[in-house]
Amino acid sequence: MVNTDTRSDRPARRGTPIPGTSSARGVPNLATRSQEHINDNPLMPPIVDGKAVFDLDSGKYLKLWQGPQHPGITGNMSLELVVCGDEIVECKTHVGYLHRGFEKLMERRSYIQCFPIVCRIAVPEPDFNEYLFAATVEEIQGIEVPERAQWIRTLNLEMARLASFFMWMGGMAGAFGLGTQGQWTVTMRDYILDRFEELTGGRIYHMYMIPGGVRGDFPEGFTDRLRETIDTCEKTLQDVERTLFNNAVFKKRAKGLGVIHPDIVDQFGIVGPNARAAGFARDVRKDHPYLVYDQLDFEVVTHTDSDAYARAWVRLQEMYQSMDLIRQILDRMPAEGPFFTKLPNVLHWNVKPGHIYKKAECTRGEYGYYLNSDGSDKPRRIYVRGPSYTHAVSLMEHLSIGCNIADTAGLMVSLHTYPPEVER
Amino acid sequence: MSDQHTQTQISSAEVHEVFADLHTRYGVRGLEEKRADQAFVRTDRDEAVAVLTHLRDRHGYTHLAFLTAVDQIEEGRFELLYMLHNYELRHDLGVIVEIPREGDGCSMDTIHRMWPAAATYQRELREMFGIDFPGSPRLHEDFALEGWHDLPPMRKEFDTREYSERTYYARPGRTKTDTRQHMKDTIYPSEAETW
Amino acid sequence: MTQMILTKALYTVISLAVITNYALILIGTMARIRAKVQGRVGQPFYQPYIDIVKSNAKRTSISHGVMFFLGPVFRLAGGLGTYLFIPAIFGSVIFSNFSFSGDLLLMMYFIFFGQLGMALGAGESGHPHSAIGVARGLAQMTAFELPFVLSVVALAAQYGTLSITEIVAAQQGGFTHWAAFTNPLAMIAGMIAFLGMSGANPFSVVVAPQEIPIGPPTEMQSSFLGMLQTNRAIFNGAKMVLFMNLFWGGAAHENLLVAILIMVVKTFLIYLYVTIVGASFPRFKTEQSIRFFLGVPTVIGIAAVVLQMV
Amino acid sequence: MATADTQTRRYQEPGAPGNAAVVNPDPRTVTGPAGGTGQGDVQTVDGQLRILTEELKLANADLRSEDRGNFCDHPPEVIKPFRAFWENFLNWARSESLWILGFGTGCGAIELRPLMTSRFDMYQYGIQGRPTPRQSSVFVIGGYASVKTMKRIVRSYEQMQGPKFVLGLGSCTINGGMYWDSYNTVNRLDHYIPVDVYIAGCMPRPEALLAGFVKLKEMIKRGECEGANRYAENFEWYKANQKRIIKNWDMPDYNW
Amino acid sequence: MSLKDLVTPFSVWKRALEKPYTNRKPLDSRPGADRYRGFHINDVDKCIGCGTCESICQNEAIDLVPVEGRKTKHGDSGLRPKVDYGRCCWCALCVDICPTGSLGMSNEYVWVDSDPEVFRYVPGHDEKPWNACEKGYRRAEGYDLLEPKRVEMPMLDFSESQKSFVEMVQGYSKEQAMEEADRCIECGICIATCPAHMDVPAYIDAIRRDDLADGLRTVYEANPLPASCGRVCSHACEHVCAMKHKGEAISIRWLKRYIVDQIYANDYQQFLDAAAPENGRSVAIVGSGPGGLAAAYYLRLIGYAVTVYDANEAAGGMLRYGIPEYRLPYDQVDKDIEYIRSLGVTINQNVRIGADVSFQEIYDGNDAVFFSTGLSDPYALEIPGEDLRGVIPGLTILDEVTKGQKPDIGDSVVVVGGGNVAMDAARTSRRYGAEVTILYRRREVDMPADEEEIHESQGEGVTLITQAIPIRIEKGETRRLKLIWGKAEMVPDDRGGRPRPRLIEGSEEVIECDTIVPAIGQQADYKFLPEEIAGRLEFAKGMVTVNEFKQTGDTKIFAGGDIANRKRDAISAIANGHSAAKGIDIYLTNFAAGGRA
Repeated sequence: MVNTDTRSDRPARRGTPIPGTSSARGVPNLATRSQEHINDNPLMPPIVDGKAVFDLDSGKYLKLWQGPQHPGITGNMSLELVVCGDEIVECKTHVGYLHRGFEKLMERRSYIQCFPIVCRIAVPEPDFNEYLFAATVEEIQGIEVPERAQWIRTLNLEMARLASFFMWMGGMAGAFGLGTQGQWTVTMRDYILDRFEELTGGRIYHMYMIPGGVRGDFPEGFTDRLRETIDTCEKTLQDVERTLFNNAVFKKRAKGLGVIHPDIVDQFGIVGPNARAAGFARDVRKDHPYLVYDQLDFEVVTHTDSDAYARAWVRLQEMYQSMDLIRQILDRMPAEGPFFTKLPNVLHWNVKPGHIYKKAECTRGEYGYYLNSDGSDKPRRIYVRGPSYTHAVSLMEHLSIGCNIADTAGLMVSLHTYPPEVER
Repeated sequence: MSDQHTQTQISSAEVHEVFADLHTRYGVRGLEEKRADQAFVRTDRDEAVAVLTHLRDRHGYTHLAFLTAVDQIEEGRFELLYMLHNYELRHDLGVIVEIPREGDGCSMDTIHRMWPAAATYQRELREMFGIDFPGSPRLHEDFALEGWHDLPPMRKEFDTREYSERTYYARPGRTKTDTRQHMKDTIYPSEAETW
Repeated sequence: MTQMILTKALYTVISLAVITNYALILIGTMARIRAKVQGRVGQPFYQPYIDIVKSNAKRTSISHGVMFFLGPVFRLAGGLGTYLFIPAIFGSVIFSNFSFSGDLLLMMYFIFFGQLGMALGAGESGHPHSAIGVARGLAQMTAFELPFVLSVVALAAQYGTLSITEIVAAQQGGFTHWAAFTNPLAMIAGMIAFLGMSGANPFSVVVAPQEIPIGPPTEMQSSFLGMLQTNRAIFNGAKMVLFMNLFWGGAAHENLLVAILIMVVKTFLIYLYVTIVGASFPRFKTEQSIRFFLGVPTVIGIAAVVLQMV
Repeated sequence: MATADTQTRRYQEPGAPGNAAVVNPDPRTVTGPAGGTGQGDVQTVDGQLRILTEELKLANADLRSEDRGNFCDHPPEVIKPFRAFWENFLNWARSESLWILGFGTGCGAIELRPLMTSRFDMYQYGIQGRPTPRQSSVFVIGGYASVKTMKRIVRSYEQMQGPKFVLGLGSCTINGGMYWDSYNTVNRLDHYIPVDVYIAGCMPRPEALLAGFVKLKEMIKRGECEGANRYAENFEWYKANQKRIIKNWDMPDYNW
Repeated sequence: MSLKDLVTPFSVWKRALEKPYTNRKPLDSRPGADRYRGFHINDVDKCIGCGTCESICQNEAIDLVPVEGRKTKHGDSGLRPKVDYGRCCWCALCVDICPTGSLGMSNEYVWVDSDPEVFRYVPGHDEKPWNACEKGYRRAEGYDLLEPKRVEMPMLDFSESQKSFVEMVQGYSKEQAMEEADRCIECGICIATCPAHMDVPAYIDAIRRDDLADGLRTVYEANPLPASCGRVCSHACEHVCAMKHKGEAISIRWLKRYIVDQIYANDYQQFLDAAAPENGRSVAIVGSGPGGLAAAYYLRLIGYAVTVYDANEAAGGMLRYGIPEYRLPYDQVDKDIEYIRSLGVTINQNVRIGADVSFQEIYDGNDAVFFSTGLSDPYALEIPGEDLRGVIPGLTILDEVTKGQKPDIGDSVVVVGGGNVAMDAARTSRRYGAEVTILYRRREVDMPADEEEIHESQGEGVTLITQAIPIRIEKGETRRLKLIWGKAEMVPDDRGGRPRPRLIEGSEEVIECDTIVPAIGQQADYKFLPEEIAGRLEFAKGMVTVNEFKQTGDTKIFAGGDIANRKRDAISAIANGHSAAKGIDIYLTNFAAGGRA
């Protein structure tokens, strides 16, 4: 029934990468990673029935757990590694340490009661949850959000991206044992959080983009302080760029690490900077402009090396891009206007029946909410599509084969995964 | 704006073309156009994998954004939703497949050979909904839960609050007073209107 | 004779006490300096003392067997041995330790000895991260030993002796006499090897928190850890004094206090050098580290030796 | 769970007010096995009814036979503090050298990061992170604990060397927080491990965390943080509670 | 590995020469932002304990609890929210939704304790360091989860309305009703205040669900005259409505009316409970006003044979004869009454007790008697000239109009009084083309009439003169009558009541008019009671004394309506009828000879 050899008919991919740039280290295609290929490698275990078989008693292999309490793991999750010497021959990602059953909880909460909990789904970058939840509900209900609210939301999302990238940047340096930049960048993130706190009343969980608009306008003098903060951040980021991206040892570690071959990008559902570093100019902000992104000027950042260094570079450029976007937003947004539109009484709000999928470009790529409403006061189903889902589980399991134990942290971080959005 | 992004959005006609193709080949039905860039269709369980393959290989829907299920308990079925995306046309297409909730019928063909990442989704669906995907790797390993032996928690009949109260006791000592009852008790304790 | 032994014992105790306390304060201070580059204030300089007291004040501890217990003991012994056979201050009666009876070879043996002891203890703990850490540590040690040995050989050839005291003695009389300037190639090879020996970035492959938290001492706790912390101070002090003696003219002055001051300044700068490099670079992988040591520093070391031969 | 041979009735009726003492004994006041009244705890083994005594419960009656070995039932010892002055000095050292276990169990980990980096710099207060439980003295429970994490929390807590301290971060540790009705998160942390200080908030700001540490330091100096001994004294009670929620104890046989 | 890559990393040390980022004393120097969502504060005097915060909280972190020293009263449940910080997630939705705006959040955020039980408190009541905190989160201007404005009721234009007796209030459409119903926050504060304790939130919810049958059922549980009440109820509920603290109260009355308007009388039977079969006992009811009808309805519903005796041609009492048609059309009164009649209640019209049939006869012939005869004797102005022709009591005018007679009022009318009867009389007169002036002794705010009545009467061109005390009536020169009145000043009441008017000596003014309508209240007429029975009853200030089951001194006799309660409105009478029905049932079932028990 399924015709597997269809590649010749497949339409050309947009933004196809420059050929010959993928590294020799990358496992080219899942299809070619066949039994023979693996069995050729004496380090690799024999494969029986499509599964690797390890004789742990042989002394050749060692089972090694990284996480959940492990400084190299991006949060509360764990990797079950089977290593041969220093080389990883099998990796299983274990998640669920943070599973709170959000999707279930939302099914027994009214729509307004879902609003405070969605932001907890991705802790370091909660705003995309807020926005997408609000946007799906608004779209199903047919609520028009005032223009100023749209600008404020865009600003919020870009600030969130910037803050999240800052934390990631520190993590990237830290994954290779360099703590200095991490100390700076987390502080920069903190400065942005200060602005968030001023604007939204919350530091980590902003709970600001409520269906219908936002919960408050700018406080007095906010834009000036935000500009100042962005200037400070930019200066520090330049320092980080100079000392990290021109760092001999960092380059040695990151270049050639965890190459994602362009062919597997779609097979593994890879999105965001991970895909852009593989040469795909895909960005939801451009492809499906939401909020006011169609009124902002920016270019999609791409790279072709597709290794940890390329991904870090893409993210670095996107941080500058975010700063630029924040400045653009501050310059162009309407000076005043309503920021909230009337909702039905939220205490007994029955959202119209229907279903919709909305997505936005978070730091890790396509973040999406699927809302299925049956016309009652509670959602029938909300599905949260976090990009970490595929990146942290199947992609990580795929990429780590053949890596050094020492590289797992760097590889993991370079994929930029947040476990809470995997398990929700 | 860069010129690579000045491509036109998919037109409704193109969506209809894809739909017509799927309809004649596989009897796909129920086209719902939500937005210019998003539509949903429904297909039968037996045709689903063929439809997905066809979409991926002939129509450029190469990206599986997610796979999930919606519990339509009243109708005794799950709706599996395969959300596909076409980067060429910038179009989302949700393929909905209905399967029975109970018994042997609560299973679906695996698509991990088409999208290796789908294995994870299928593991989660088995754990959270109890949907079987024969042949999917590591299907019966724990995913988010560990040592779970109650109903699959995302099924509608599973009551999370009841489970929580039964399992993880809340801190005692809280009292609450019903406003209406309290006002009745203090303002009109013995009047005869509440029969 | 008895009196002589007692006097020597007293001197040793004093010398040990001074170096231990000095190294503890130095470690605390260096943590503050590292904090500075990270834009923060950092821990109090006396924090290492509290940490040691705290570790020893733990009420419970777990031992994984005799070797587990002996590991830190060996390590401490290695540290003491290293220190006690180098003259901390050249010409001082109190601080010359047992330098009369030790030479470079013995001292190198002690450096190894501690590592090996630790390897045994850590291996006994049964924790895979300990084992991996040990493997990495030994592998890297083998690698950095090579440039180190080469530079030592160059020095020995230059001065015609293996005795540290004599090497220091030969460097007296102005900084131009220091081996650093008379034999710069040996100094460079030696100082690069010293980076590896200190276990700071980019050669921190042994503890490597993001990779194998935290390597060999993973299972070490309570008083075992206390012992390791004490040793860390002594061993660090010993290494710095050693390199000061080898390349930087040692510390010597007729006034003991001035001599101590010289030692303090020199060792501080040596440690600062490690810190400066450590805060600027990430960590190599083990094989990268090995390749590194077997590359440029070894070549320089060989050059130094060859230069002496010629 | 696939209890092939053992069917156990729930041995405590939840929430029933008559059972309040069973459900919620204050670990600080309870001595001896406080887990249950003994009545109503019945199991069948191969169809034979059996009263489930406290010993049976502790003997992992709830667990699959192959899982029982994974469970440490050996109660820790209660270790009495030294005499006044000496203990005060040690307590001072303990309070000024707090090593946090680097285990971000929940959202709370996100605010530990600013705390341990330059903006708030916890090192200046003698606090630092430690990647192994063996060396750590403070366990910061970052909010909600899912059952899967709870298992690791218990393991890590037991691996820590006493005296050890627990900071409960955020509402979730106090009474379940916003996940009070989730099927996968515990509501009361003090049911499973002893907690020294709670910090209200969701998320608590780093300053609130610092305040928690300040409070913890004061308490340690006053000798009030005897969580490890409390755990040892009420070991059966804690174990019974842990076993009630954690059904799968299978873990790799080293640290985590 | 270029040289640059080896050298540039060292530039991190540049940072070492700069000021550290570290905040040395963050606890002191970093207060929460001005809008920070910290710990809750509550202005407990402003708070009414409506519990909306409790219902929006997704964490169930808020409990309403009684607090010391706070009494329950109308419009204030006396409960206050208690927050559990073991649950709270600081989303501040409770602050956003709080209708009174009493709830807020301070920007304080530090609370650490070793005892997990302490993290619960009643904001504003329990002593907390942040109680006086000025900063912190408040609902922003321009953001509101609740709609403060009610849906405007379509009304006849004043120019139109003053011409005819067509009902002025036109009623909500479905969309309007649903929109208005949507505003309700379901706090239920109103239930206590409604004399009949109708379950207002429940029937408003039924409107939202568009399940009007259910709404009707709910309404009939406490009020068998909804078509009438939905128009003329004094809506005490709306005065205590929590939404009133935010803006306008929910239009509870109009929503009730909406339910009834949407259902044909013929359909009532299929939605409402049928009457139980007769149980062999009978109850006589004297007076077919709201009290009597309510009692009749509930007694019939549970199986009593009910006979109503009424002196007028048509049932309804004051609903029909005291309220003009433009406010309450007669077909609406009929709708209510016909349904009650359809359950098997016998209503004997044109029967005057004491004249056509003796009270004793009724008393002896039934197991119990409920009387609710209302206030029929108008108070006199007690000023000279009151007996002149052209002085017509307000009630008389309304009565005549109902009976289809054109009242003899001439071209100009002066109404004395500030109650609803005064307004009705004035506006009725206006509809007959008269120039109308209302004289009232106190200020406008003191007027007992409904606000909208006052507003509408002025809209229809009625002149209102306040603080005017009539002094005497004389024969007029150009007109039939001349009213001399004096200006009043308000003096504080020594006993703490509302300020009292005092005549300013020498401030006499004159109005000439054709008719003077005194409408300053009425009193009861007990002449129909035989002396022997009257002797057993107790009276106080013209009212029959009854217990809470509306039982009088004679165990068989129950009384209600205006003669037994001070509120003197339809809904109170209905409530009395309801209570009496319950009392009669309890009495007959358990205590009367031959009782079923």
